[in-house]
Amino acid sequence: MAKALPGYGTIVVPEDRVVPFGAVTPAPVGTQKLFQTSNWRVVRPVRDEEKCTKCLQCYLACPDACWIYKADGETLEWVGDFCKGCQVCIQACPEDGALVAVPELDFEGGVVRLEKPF
Amino acid sequence: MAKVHEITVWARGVLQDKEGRDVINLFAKAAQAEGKHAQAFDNYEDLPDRVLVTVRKYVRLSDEEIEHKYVYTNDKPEVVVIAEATIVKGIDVLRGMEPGGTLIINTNRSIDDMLKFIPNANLLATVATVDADAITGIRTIDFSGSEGGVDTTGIGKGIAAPIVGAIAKVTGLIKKESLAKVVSDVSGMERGYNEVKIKHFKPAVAELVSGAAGSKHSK
Amino acid sequence: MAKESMMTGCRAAAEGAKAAEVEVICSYPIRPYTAIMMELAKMVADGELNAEFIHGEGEHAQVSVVLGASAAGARAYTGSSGVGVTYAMELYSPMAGGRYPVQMTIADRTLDPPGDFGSEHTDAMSTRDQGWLLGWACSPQEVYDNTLMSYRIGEDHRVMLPQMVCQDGYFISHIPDKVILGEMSQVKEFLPPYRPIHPLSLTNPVSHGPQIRPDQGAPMDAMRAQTFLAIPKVIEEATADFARIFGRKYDPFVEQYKLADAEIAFFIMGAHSNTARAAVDRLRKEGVKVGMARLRWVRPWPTHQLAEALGHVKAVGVVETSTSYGGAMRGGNLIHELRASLYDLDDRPLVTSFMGGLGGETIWPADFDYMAGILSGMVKEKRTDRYVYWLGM
Amino acid sequence: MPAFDYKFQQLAPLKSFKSVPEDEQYLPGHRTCAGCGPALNYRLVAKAAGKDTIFIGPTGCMYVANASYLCTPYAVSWIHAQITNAGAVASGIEAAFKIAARKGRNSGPFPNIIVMAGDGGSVDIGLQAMSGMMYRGHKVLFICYDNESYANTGIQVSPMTPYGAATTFTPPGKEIPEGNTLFPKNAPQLVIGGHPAVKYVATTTIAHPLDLMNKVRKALSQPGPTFLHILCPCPKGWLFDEKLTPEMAKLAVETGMWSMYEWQNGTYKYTHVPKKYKPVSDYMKPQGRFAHLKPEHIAKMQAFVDEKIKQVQRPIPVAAAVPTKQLA
Repeated sequence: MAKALPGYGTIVVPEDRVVPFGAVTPAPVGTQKLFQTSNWRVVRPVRDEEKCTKCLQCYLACPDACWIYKADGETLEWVGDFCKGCQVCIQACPEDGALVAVPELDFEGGVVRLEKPF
Repeated sequence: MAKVHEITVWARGVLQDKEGRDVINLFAKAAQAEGKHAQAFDNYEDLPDRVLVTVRKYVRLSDEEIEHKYVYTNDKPEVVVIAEATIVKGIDVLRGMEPGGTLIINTNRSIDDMLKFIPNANLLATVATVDADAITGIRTIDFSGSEGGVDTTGIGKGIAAPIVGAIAKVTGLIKKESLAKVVSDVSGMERGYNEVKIKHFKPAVAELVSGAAGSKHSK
Repeated sequence: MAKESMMTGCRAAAEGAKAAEVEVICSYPIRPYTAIMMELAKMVADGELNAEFIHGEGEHAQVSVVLGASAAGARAYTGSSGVGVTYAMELYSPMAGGRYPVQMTIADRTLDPPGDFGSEHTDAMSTRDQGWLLGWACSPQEVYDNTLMSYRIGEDHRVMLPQMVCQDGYFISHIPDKVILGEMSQVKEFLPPYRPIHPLSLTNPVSHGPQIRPDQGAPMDAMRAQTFLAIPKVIEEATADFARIFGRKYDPFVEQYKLADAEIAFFIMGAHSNTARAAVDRLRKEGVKVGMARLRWVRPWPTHQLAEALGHVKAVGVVETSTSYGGAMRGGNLIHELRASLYDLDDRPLVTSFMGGLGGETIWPADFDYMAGILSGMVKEKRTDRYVYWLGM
Repeated sequence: MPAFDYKFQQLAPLKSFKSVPEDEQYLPGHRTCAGCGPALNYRLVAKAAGKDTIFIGPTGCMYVANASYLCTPYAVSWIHAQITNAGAVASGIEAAFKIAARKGRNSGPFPNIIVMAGDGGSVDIGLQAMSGMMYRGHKVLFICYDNESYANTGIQVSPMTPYGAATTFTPPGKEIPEGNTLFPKNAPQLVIGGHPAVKYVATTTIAHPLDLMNKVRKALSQPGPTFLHILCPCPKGWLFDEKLTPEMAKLAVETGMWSMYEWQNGTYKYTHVPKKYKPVSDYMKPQGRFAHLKPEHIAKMQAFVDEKIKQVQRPIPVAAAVPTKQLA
């Protein structure tokens, strides 16, 4: 054979651009931290501990699992990093004034600041 | 190459998708009427938009043919428009902006109040606020203009009108008269033009932002 | 010592699948591949093969069922023919992109319209850019052998890709020929059990196939392309191991028949290569310096191996058994890739093509005489007159 | 031949909100709309099913909005299916776990295998694969989360879109004032009427969380295929205020637009039947998708609902069930 034929070269995917093999990813634990949605929020739900009866209507109405209930100690906690401010929980709350919407801009922090939107 | 002005409009998905799109379309139509090269388009990655997610709408404006017209993001916006004020808290809306840019926010809060939420505000030479919701109170939700479709409900009936009026006043990139020919709510547009509050910063406003709103998780 | 018996390509495929101890099988009837599933159904019914035999509600379902089975860690098997192959088209890319090493046996059949049960390679050839391994056998024996070799190559962790093991409908699928089946000890030595990398599981939960952004698409594609650079070595190893364990030796990529001193050559794949081989022998007796190159793998395409095998020949006639309407040469597909493979040679052969065996027509011994005549004429004239000749037209 | 013990799970009913499993399997951190009905549904289903579960997610909002940019919210194993083939992919997964159990490779519980398909992925383009899966008797729970349109692509009509709804493929206009002129398919009846191997079918909504979770648990405790039809209001597609998502589902039940029932062994059991149905206009009014309708169109809808309500008193008789498929 005369001259060498061209080859295919090598394909080097930059390390920061490598995607998982077969697009299979490990399941997240606890929350999907790569996808924090607090910056969707215009208002946030604020709970009045006094008025709340822990009926758990809010807990089972939230599409984003932002109310965490623990039977041990009967605690109910709001997860601000993921709350999109849909107010479904406020609507579901049967107690007058136990859960109210407050503009997010009235708070200094509490929102995860991202470089790019989702 | 003539300068290309990039304007990025941030809005809330679904609830303001059309209003955000109206802003860019009004601007581009008015600019085209003035004989300029202008394009207006949605960020495709932001679609399908979800209720309250942030969505980006873009305008490009130039005296000549725009070389990068098939690039689908504005990477170096010189004007950033915020259709819903809370967006500034959760996103680096000035990303890619070179020093000396402009920020226009639809809010009834003061400029100084808003700047507290923008840690890199020292990039800005001009900040303006317009209370578009108070001026018209209308937010049209309609899917007819989405996906690049033809809008069948009329452009600029709602908050887009005062917002685009404010942009004209603040940037001077288009004339109010050109907007009046394309916007549905002419008086709303003119009120935005007249009522926008503007603050110029010379030099940069770095001292305003030190330590503000940088923390991620404080409640 | 393993015994020789007469069987069709369909039976040989079923025997190969049985030897591979496939675990989930999904069937749907379409001739001529149907016979494979008839054989496997009986094996399962008789308890000879411990597998889940699922009657899919169509080819689309067949490929979907084996995708799910492979994702959940089973060795999965299916097959089809003709329009059945194209009905499942949606799934070929997800299967390869998800790295599910299922196997699909294709007994080639003409695509409609109108219904024609004859053989033609266009069915499987239409899937060639979806990321599967794609190979053709030329005998029931090679069908059996390719079944085992393809599982071994596809399930190799350097590869992890689905395989299409093709045989010409009727010619191979339905004409019995001598086949030596392997002993289970040989099969076990050659083909290790399927080891999924990250199967769906309760103990180690995973997400298969989340969406990506446009900027994640390019690396995804590049990584799939990267795999194809690694496959040839795996094929060579598997083919050599197969020869060592089973005693049957194949050229890994291209069967080279009497090419060493050939002036003209047929480039062919599948069943009609058997007639070509006989024609080469006969023409050689008449003094024609002719040889044959038979392609065993269409994907990955053996570019350098073909340049090496055919570079010294003066004229090559590509025997096409698939169509590429409106394509560069207005004939089939193989000529495009062969010409591209030879392009960088200093002194490259003249290349034309012959459309033959379409719709299931036989390519007769005399057709090879005709082709050899045209190729010899090209050598004499030192030019290619036409890109394509249609045999019998 | 003795039947093989695949260790199918049995899930006891939940008695109160406080007895609901605390662990989330559908985690926070996804791109679904604020106030998304289908997302709430996903969360409740996953919670009820527990950790020994595998989801099959055909294309639709619950694929694109959940599994975005290589991250997903599933704490359990999940696989994408095409919008066309969820039933078939689920069949293959179930078969793989069966053969693995028979070969002694899997000693744990048999997974709850759940298909979470939209209305399009279940009773439109996904119908064939769903039907095949049910006919063959695979032990899979197939859920149709019904948001009454192809929402992910920007709200296009599906066979579950109600009469009179505006979608981007059924815009109201001069010639076609009502938008969608067609009435929807009856999804559970498609399943019940044609699939004797199916063990259990039920309808519910996201506004009835305990009912929903218990129907999921009951379905997962059956030895064969089961089907749930779950109403999941869509604030974007139906054009209502996103905080009203559960309200819309409640109104659907109160007006008779949606009926709540279970079907098992040929018998229907209706629940949540209002003493007096509210007029359907109560349901339609808050929804922008019906805003263009004229009184005659609403009357047509009321007539349709009136007919539907009659079914509550006399369910359609169906063929007897067949024995559970048991391949030893």
